[in-house]
Amino acid sequence: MLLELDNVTVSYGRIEALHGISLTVGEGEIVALIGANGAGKSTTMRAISGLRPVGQGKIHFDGQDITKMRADLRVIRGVSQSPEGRGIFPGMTVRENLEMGAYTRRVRAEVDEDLQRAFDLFPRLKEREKQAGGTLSGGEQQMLAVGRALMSRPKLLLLDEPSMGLAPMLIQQIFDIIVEINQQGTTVLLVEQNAQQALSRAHRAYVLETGRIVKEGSGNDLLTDPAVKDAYLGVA
Amino acid sequence: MNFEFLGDNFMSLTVTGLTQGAIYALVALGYTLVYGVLRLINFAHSEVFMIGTFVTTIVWAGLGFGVGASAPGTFGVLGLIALAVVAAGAASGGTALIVERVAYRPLRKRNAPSLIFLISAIGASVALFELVGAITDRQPRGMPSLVQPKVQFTIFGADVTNLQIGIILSALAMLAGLDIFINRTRLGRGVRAVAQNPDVAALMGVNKDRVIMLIFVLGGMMAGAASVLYDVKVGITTYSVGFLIGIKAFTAAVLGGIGNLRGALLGGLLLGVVENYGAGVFGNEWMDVVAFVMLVVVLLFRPTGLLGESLGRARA
Amino acid sequence: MVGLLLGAAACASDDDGGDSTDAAACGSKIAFFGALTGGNAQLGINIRDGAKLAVDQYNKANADCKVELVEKDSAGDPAQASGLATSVVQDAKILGVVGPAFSGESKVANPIMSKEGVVIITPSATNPALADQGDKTFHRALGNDASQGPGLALYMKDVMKVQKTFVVDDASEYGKGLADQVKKTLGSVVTANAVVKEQQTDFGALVTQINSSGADSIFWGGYYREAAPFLKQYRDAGGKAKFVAGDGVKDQAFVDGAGAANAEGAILTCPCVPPEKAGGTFAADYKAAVGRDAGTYSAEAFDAANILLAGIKAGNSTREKLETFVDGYTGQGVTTSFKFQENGEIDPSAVAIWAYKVAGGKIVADQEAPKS
Amino acid sequence: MMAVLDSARKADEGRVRAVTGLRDRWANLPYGWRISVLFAFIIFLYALPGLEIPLISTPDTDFTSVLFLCAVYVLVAVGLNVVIGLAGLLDLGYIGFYAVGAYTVAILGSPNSPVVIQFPWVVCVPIAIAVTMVSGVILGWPTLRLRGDYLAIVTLGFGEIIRVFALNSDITNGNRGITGVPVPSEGTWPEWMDWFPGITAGRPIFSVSNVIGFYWLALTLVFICMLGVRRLERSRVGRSWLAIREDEDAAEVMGVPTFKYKLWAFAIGAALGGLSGALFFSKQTFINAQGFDLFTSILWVAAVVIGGAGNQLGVALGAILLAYLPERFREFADYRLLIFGVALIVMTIFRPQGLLPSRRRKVELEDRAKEGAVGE
Amino acid sequence: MSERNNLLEVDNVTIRFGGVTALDGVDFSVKEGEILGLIGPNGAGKTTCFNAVTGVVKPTSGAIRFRGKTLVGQQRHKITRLGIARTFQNIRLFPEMTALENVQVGADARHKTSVVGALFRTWRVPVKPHELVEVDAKSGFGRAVQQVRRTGQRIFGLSRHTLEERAAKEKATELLKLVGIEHRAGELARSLAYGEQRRLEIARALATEPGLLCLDEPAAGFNPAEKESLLELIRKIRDTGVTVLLIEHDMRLVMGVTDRIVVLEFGKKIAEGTPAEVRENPAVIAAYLGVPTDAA
Repeated sequence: MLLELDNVTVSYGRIEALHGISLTVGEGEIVALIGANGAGKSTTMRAISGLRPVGQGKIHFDGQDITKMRADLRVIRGVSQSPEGRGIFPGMTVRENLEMGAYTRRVRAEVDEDLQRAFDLFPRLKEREKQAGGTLSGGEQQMLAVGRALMSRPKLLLLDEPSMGLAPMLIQQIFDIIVEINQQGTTVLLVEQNAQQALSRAHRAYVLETGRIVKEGSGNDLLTDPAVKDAYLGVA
Repeated sequence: MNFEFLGDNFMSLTVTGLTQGAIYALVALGYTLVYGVLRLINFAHSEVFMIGTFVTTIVWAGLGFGVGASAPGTFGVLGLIALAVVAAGAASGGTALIVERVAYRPLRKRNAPSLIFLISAIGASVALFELVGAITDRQPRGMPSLVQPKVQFTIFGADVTNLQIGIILSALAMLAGLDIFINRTRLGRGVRAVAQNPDVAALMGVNKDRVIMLIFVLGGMMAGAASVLYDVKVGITTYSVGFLIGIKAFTAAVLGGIGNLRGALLGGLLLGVVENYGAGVFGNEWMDVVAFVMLVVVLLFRPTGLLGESLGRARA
Repeated sequence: MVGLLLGAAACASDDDGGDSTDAAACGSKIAFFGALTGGNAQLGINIRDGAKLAVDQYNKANADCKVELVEKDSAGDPAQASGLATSVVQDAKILGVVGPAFSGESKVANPIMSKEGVVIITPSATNPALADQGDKTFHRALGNDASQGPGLALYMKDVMKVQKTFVVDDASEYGKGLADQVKKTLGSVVTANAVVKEQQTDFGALVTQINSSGADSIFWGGYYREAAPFLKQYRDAGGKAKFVAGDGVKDQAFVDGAGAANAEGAILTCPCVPPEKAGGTFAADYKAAVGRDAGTYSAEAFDAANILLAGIKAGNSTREKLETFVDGYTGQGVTTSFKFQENGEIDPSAVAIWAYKVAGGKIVADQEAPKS
Repeated sequence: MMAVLDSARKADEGRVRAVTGLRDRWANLPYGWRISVLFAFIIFLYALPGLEIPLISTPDTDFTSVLFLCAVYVLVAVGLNVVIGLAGLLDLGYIGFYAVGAYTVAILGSPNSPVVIQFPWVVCVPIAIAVTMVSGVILGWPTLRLRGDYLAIVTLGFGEIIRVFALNSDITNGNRGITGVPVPSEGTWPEWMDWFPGITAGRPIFSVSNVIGFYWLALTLVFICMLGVRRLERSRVGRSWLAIREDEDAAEVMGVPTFKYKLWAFAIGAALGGLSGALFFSKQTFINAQGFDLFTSILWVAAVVIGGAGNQLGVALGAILLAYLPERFREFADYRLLIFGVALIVMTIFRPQGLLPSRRRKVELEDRAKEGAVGE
Repeated sequence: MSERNNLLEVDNVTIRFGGVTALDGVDFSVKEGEILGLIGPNGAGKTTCFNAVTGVVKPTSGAIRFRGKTLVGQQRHKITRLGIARTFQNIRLFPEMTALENVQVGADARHKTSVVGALFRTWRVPVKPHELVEVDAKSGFGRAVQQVRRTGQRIFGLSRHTLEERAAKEKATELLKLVGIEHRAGELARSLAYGEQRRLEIARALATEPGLLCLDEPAAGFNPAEKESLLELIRKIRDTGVTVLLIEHDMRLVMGVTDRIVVLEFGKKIAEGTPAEVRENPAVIAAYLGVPTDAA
């Protein structure tokens, strides 16, 4: 297993947001995490990437215990996250934002190569190379966030709501790209509101509800599960 | 009020104001860097500057250029100044780093509210200047006049000396260097990233602690350089020298837009110049009043300073 | 009302005195009152050491009947002075005070101590108004600003022959007082004036102002902390006018700070006798006891303490008796001959204003200023 | 090293538990008991100058004067607490109000001021309070719309402007100052007070050389003002201040006119500052620009925060320590401030919630500490 | 459903931040006494719409009217007093005040006592004996003091401050009971559980006596049981005569409780109607539920 969460709890002040989450992500998989607003999906992501301290439980990545590791060191180990709300640096240009993604890497030639790859994936970004990140539209920012996350050549890519605020056309496109990235060898853990899309693309998925995992299974199984349909697909 | 005097000596006041403002600007950088990244008024920065002024005298005295010594040749003087910049930069940078480690880092680890940081900063400031005060018996310390000012040229009736040119140009050069560092290098990008969004910066692999150490050291070095310029210009220092310059530099930083490097430059120069005009018109004793009134007026019309906050994101 | 207060005060000091009549004046105390800490400590330390020397010499000579010197450190702060003054008053053994050192704290402390009869001899507070506060036990062991001012102005006019003077003061009690006196005496010779701030170090606008005024001389009413950087910047900007200042600037730190070349020729006056010209072996004794050369006001403090000690030696064991003694005292000190007037001021004929000159990086005595 | 720190921290936590326990036990005492103890404590405070308690008395300077200074500083802290502790506005130039109050009394009441009106003290003080309130509003009107940190520098500037004005203006007599600041009353101690140590019947109640009268007046004013602020704290006004401090936007949306209440906080803080200034300089009888330096102002803020912003007893304790410790430990003379500075740093690290935290603060800081970043 | 008056009218409102258009000519109205749902995908502009109504942001163009009065340009606290209250998506309580105090702040919006009144307790009102302070001290000094206070109140009456304080406390306690957290009244808001905090926010908003209550994702982070009881609560609130404007993601909740629904996407209104109508609307299905892929 590339990533293993074992009974992880996370608290905000006195409020426990995750009450013991266990999940695994295997090498080469796309795993989706779905659930309602406030169910704890983003908190799970933040615990994995190291932005929130873990109360109890353990996180293993690539055979190593990273529970207490600093966030920036996890990036060097190969965890990269495109955060919720995209987290574009508004005062930096598109190019600088992308270069921030490669902050931990020293070989210039490789970085340039990846920059090229990002521009190939998102030609839109190439057009806006010199523009400040804050002035991009929502969709462009989303592309930039995903592109930036790839710049560190992660083993595991964490995507937090990549479809948020995008037009249906763009949603399709983003998910296509996710699949493409996955096929190139990057493992993906995905948090989505858009359960339909996420489940149809993911190999496996977990359903979160108020800080607990209530269901897991293959993407297709969950897609057809009546309870899931009822709760998250809005089709009664 | 004496507007006639202002009219007659406008350029002359401008030049002296710019010289003064250049020093404000360099000190203001320290406030701006720390504020830009940590949203924290580093009250102890004034003492970081003060330490620099003393280290300069110690270095010079150690090399045989104590009080009353005559200046060596041009290259000797430049050498002494360069050496002082290195030593004062290191000392001030080091002091800033110590302040960060002792007074701020433990609080950051505990996620303390900003008011607590302010108190800790006040404590650090008091401790530093009282320490130096005790060591120096609260006596001013003089130093040799290294640069004998010579008038280089005259614009609109104002004599401009080599000393003034030197101070303004060195300040500009250092500022430009810092600007390039922050805007063009990988480490500088890291600083800006932490300023704009510390969490996401960590997701990019930026070590926040190291960035914070870096900005304290950078700010300290700029204050150290400023302290050398100050020593060359003023020729005397005391343990309490930091307080007023610190307040002025902080005012300059806010004026230009705190968190904004170029804002610090603009704020510093503007403050120096306007202060001098004010002193000319209303009398020297009203200088600080003019400075603060200008600050209030600017903030009323531009609540985030002249150039706005840019190192960090604007707060909602 | 006033009469009532005085009656009460006299009555109180009678009570206090009651305890110590049997033991005569032995074990009496005199107090030093002034700054030993804070930014203005050096002057206070000079004074304390001068007074201490006097007391030590006295105790050596009268080993069986010693007098104790109590130190009251006010940091020069009027706010701290009142509590200290009250504590002086409450210690019935304290008969007299050398100090307070500064004029500001004197305004607070003198009424408190005077009301209870404590004999005050200040060796350094030179504000003229102190003598007019109605403090009966106040004495001043040196000339005040009103005498220094005219003296030094006359020196400027008659000896230096200045034509156009630019007067600067620092708005302090002392600096402004002196500057006002100089302005009054010099009259139309003063072309312009300006005020600087305490702790100001950058004088761009002021230098421009003086340069454009065409003055041939500058009078500085203030302290060396501001004067030194000013003079350096003024000379740096090509200013040539002669620099004159009062005793607040008379300190080696001024020469060092301004740079010897810049300070060369500056005239500094002081209502104090040069220590080397002070009578007897004072200068040598001081150096031996303290380890430094006598500083500004050390000699005055030595004299002030000696006057009090002479009174105690004569058996004046109460504040009231000591006050009578000091009021009637005549004698030669190391600085000048002492005889106090009704208001506590030293006799005008005894006031000596000395002019000092910066020469070769050192402050040396030049000559006594002409008397008005 | 870490072990020492930890054990120190533990010991301190023990102390806090004891204090908290005391507070709970206090709350559980019968009403009559509480009232009685409170009265006894108040009487003890009034009697303090006459008690001559060995370790507490100050050896070098008059103890009653120190007590008076403590009382004045407590008054300052109570006012500053309204601004900082309750409304959450950082005012670094509070000393400006202190100066305005003091100068108003001096100028209107002294026979030696440039404006010879010579109002009696009881007339001067209400005017002084009114003038400082107005100055608070004048300062607050344009600046209270600014964000927190900007407010800090602007208030700092205000404090400095007041000082420079006092130093250079004719109406304040510059640094020569004004002597003969009026005392509250010309009355004398009656016969029946003669038994109290330090009081002599027939001598003036308010005299520079015997401060008991001033101390009792200051203490009385402290109690009145603390009671007044407590009334505000436990009313709609106090709740609005807290809400503003907690979340200004949410407060506004809940119908709190935030600007109005911030202005009130400023004005009330200013009034208390002015009152303390008037009181202190009446005792001193002499006023000049010395003693209004920004440094003191900043120390006040430190005292309020260290004492425990938001808790009246806490800020009072902070103020008392600030006034008392330097006088008690005069033997450390030159190192007093140095020790103070180091103490501030140590305090913020060990006790960020202040010596006597308000219960709210304590919970908040514990939560914040728990949320510290990962991997440290 | 009978024809009812429009309580709130949002008229062609456009809001731009920098270059981004958050709302683009949105038009809708809320009728007196109904529960209106405002739905749409994340980032569709729902919260911006709330912010415009409650005065947090100012519309670039367009008008918002409440009971016929225009709200644009009004100060926020005045809007609250006109009768609009709200909760926040990311809970914004006053964390260091107790639950009771939080609600009291809301209740204060309807009270008048200000600094002078609180300080001097002027404006006395005569009262009946049962409203006087209780004498509960056992004996002695404490009892005497309480007696004196009681006598004082009997002679001078109670101040408006005291009466308002009592009213605020009563109302707050009542509302805490309504949302079901009265047992936590004395706890600091920050130490309440998540669900309790959400409920407390609703109580606080209700305390301002609103005509219109705006709820921003009140069910976020709730489990089905909690959602069920929230549904009950919203109905209960509506039954007390308060009109409700509801942003919510949970479709079941929205469908179950609302009378009408407005759907936003990319800052534009794409549909409006009863839950049943909206559910059938193809544009809504496409936009909000996501386009089903072939795999589905």
